[in-house]
Amino acid sequence: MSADLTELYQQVILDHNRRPRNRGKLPTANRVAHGDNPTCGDQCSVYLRMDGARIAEISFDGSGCAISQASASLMTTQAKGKTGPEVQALYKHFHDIVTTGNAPEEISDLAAFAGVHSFPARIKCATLGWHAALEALKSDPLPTTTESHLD
Amino acid sequence: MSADLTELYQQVILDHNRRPRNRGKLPTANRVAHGDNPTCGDQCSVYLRMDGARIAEISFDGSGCAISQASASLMTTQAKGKTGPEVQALYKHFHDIVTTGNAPEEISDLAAFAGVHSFPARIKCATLGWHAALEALKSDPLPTTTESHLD
Amino acid sequence: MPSWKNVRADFPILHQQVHGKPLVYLDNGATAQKPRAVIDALVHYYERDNSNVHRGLHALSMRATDAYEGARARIAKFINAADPAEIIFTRGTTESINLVARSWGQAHLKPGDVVLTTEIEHHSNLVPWQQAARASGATLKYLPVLGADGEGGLDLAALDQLLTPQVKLFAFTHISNTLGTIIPAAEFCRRARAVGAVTVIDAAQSIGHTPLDVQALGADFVAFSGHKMCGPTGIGVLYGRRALLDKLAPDETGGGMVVNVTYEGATWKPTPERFEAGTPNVADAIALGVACDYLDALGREHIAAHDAVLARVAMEKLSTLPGIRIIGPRVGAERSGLVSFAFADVHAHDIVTFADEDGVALRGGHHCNQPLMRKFGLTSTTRASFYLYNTEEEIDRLVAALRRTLTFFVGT
Amino acid sequence: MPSWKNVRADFPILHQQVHGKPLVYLDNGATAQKPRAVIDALVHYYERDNSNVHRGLHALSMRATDAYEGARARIAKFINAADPAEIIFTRGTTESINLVARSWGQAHLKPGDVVLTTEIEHHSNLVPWQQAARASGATLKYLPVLGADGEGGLDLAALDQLLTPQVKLFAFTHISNTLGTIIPAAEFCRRARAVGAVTVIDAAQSIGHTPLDVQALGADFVAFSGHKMCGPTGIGVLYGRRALLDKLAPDETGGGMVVNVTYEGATWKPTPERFEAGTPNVADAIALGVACDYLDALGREHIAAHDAVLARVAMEKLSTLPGIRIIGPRVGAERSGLVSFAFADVHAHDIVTFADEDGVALRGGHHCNQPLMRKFGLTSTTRASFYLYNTEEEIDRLVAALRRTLTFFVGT
Ligand SMILES: Cc1ncc(COP(=O)(O)O)c(C=O)c1O
Ligand SMILES: Cc1ncc(COP(=O)(O)O)c(C=O)c1O
Repeated sequence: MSADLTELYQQVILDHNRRPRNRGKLPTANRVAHGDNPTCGDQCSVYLRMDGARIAEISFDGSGCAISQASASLMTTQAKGKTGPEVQALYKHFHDIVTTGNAPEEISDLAAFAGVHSFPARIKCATLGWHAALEALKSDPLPTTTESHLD
Repeated sequence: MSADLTELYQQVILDHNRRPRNRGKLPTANRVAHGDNPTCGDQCSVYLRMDGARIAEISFDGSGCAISQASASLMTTQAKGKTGPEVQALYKHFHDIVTTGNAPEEISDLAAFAGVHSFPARIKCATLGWHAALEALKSDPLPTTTESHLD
Repeated sequence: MPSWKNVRADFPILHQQVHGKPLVYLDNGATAQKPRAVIDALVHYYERDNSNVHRGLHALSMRATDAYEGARARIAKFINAADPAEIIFTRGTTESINLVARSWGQAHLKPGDVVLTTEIEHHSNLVPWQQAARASGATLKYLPVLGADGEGGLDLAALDQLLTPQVKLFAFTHISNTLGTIIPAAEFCRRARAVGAVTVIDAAQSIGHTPLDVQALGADFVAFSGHKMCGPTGIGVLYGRRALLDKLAPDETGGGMVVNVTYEGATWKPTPERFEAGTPNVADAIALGVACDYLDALGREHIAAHDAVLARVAMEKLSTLPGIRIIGPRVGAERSGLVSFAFADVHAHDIVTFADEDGVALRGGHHCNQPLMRKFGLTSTTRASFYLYNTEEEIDRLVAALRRTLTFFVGT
Repeated sequence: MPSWKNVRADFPILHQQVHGKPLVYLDNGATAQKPRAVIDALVHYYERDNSNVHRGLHALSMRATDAYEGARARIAKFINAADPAEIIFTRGTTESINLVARSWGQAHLKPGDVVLTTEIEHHSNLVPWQQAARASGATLKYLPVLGADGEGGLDLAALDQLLTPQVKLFAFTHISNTLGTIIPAAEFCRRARAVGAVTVIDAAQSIGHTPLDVQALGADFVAFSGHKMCGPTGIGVLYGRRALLDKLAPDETGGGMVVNVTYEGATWKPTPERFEAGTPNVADAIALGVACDYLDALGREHIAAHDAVLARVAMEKLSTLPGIRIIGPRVGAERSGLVSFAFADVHAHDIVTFADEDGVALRGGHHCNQPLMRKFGLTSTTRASFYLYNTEEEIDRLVAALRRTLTFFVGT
């Protein structure tokens, strides 16, 4: 397997792909947004329960390749407990990593995605979940409701 | 001047171009048709006075290159006194001449147009007046009227 | 003269390495590669004859016009059209279908009418009809595909029910770009004609792969793209029966398609000029004519046979992969030279990326077939699509690449 | 790197004989010739990178996509668009204008509205507006041209009267293909904006001949063709301001321009994809980007200066011919690199045929400008149009050919 491919499919990515964290709908969500990758038809929904300015709970749902699934999964673990501006700042780091391949030391978890930069067509896969999360943060709060409206 | 060009612009063609025969509207016409060469914007109207099945008088009007003007002029001299089927037969000869370059002896007047066959883009110029004449022969008789309706 | 013996030598692009491995190009459903003769035709045109067509009387313009109209006649012959004026040059299948959907649709569709299509259409033969139906108030109906994986083909029994006299137009694909299913197009045309419906065949996937005779099919309109039949990008064809084209209003307007223009209005030339506003894609049309020569020299019936062998071999070998789900006709059934498949645990994009590492070019995604994917409970498949230059050894390379990918992701 | 020193060497087609004489190509208003670099770009693409764009993840597809989108960015830079997404690839000027006339026209025009254009438009910037006005019930008005031969340019005083708030769209040419008049496009845009009208500039004749900055012009839409700027046939551009494109509905629909398709309906991608249904003309778009490189290496301001010199020389020399009637700006006035003229006793077609015998390629006819011709009492003119590879010696060849023709027909 080539160095590029090994870089792309790091162990942490494979792990998140096989055992996605925070996957599925969030019954208590008060924010939700949906992202599409029109190029390939991949989809990702992100559910948030905001507690004031902070993300108290987060989950994602959808379908896509290993990169997009692992990225969404890792994103949920990173975003939990953070505020909107904090998630925004994280995304900026993440975007730099997947487009340049350079990962600063302090955000080592996201660094697993540095290999994406050798596969420009996959950048959209890696950012799909993040885009949905940022959209959800910007979205209007859901009316208090039961789970069913999310179907 | 090349042989092709000399062939194309025969003396008889130049003569008909400089001094077109039967040019202008025919006040007594009882048939008229109009032809367009959409490729170049050339136009030709042909006016007939039919006397029974025969063309008693014929004229043409319009604008175009030397080939189209001379051809329409010569056509009027050939068609006069003929019946529809006779003009049709003449046109068949003429079409053969301009597309193949071969002119049978017996129709020597039209043979001046044999040179057109080396200039395929000009075939439409040479046939414009003929098409208008054939259309006029097929057209409905004009209501008896004064000259003015032809303006 | 091309010959089957060294067909691969005719295609310069095939002789390259991708990631250090010889390229195995199995993305022919998306676009075909170009033989040297087609590339040379472009070079020759631009080096010797380039000029605007139709309105010119100088030497270059006459040569360009002759070559352009010669290409039209060549393509008419290629599909056995009765008249070169039935060949309208477009950018490709999509534009051809849009032209019919708009010009024909606007003139003929009204509320209460039905446009019939099928569940297996490419977006390009689906969305334009949704738009035409919406604009006119007509209803769009779909002929269903049978089987959990579309293996049953289109539902011929349902066709009887659906083909009512309300159906004004029936648009269907000749070969499915996702399933590989070959549609009984002549029968569909016959049955459509029986209720007075106009037929539109999307021949994007069939045109370069099998003999196609528009008169034998009895089709009213046929749309195809040059780039899928060894021709250049940016050129395609709408075939239309003369009697229909003669009555059709133009779609785009402008120079070259008018007889007489005043400040008040304009009149139109006859077909085909009426449908070709502006300077046409002269060079690519001419090169498309050369692609016809190329394919006919090899023989389209031989290409179809070659494709069929590769499809059979691929079906057999792919079926041995653990967990594979192949959609479309089953092993042993007739199918065109393409195979779409999915694995529960490995996404198509990861497969395509892994295969690319092995030099194997595949396509992964919804193949412009989202509603069909959704019907099958899929979001994407991986597709291997073959053409005249592919070999059985290349299928072995494909299978090896897939095995390696499966091992990596699933560990089997 | 091209250089002015041996520019002619870059164009293979120029080095041929026509009827035994070296070709003098003076039909650049119809289409320009292609430098070796542009032809090579096509060959390179088909020999190395050919693949379908956007939807592919394998090596060829990524290369093709990068090159295609790179061409879009290159063209954005060429016209100083603010964003590559403002560049929509079309077949050419005619299709670009049709796209605006239909998509924008359908959404915005209603009875009582006025579409303003001018008396000097090419059919391609005239008939689409007639159609849009007819479809919407809007009125089409024409800004007059002044002078018996159009020598006075467009009537700027009338523009004040005509540009009322009822005017929703103002479509005008940048350079007249028949008169050679250069239109004050920036001023027209400014005045149109003052009444809230959207502007459409037909840049077919200017794009390859003079620097063009869409932001400096303040244009809303700009249409042009690749083939008139040293690019291939079959590719052109519609530039649209992002804010307008974002609100514009698609024209053609199909694969590649949709986000989500169901059997019930579809949603659209943002610009530019929304306006590029189907497989695009990848190869020719890429080659158009190379044409931009070529023109910029020579410098468009230098091309404009070169054209201006040839126009001046041609005007001076042609004016000496007995009985010549030159239309458009008078000797000494500013004009682009083309001259249209007529003789009372010799028809344009006969002139073109005679000139062709001398190897000189001219255009004769109405130049897709019938109403303007009629206004001048003409049915056709002969046009000599120059480009970067033409020389003053070629103008002498032109004048000699015309003298010979006059001698033959008129005897002077
Ligand atoms: C001023 C002008 N507008 C529009 C066009 C149409 O361009 P195209 O035929 O490339 O669509 C032309 C060229 O023929 C032109 O000169
Ligand atoms: C069945 C089918 N129809 C239509 C199309 C659209 O063709 P194009 O993109 O060349 O317009 C394609 C190819 O993408 C296809 O496979």
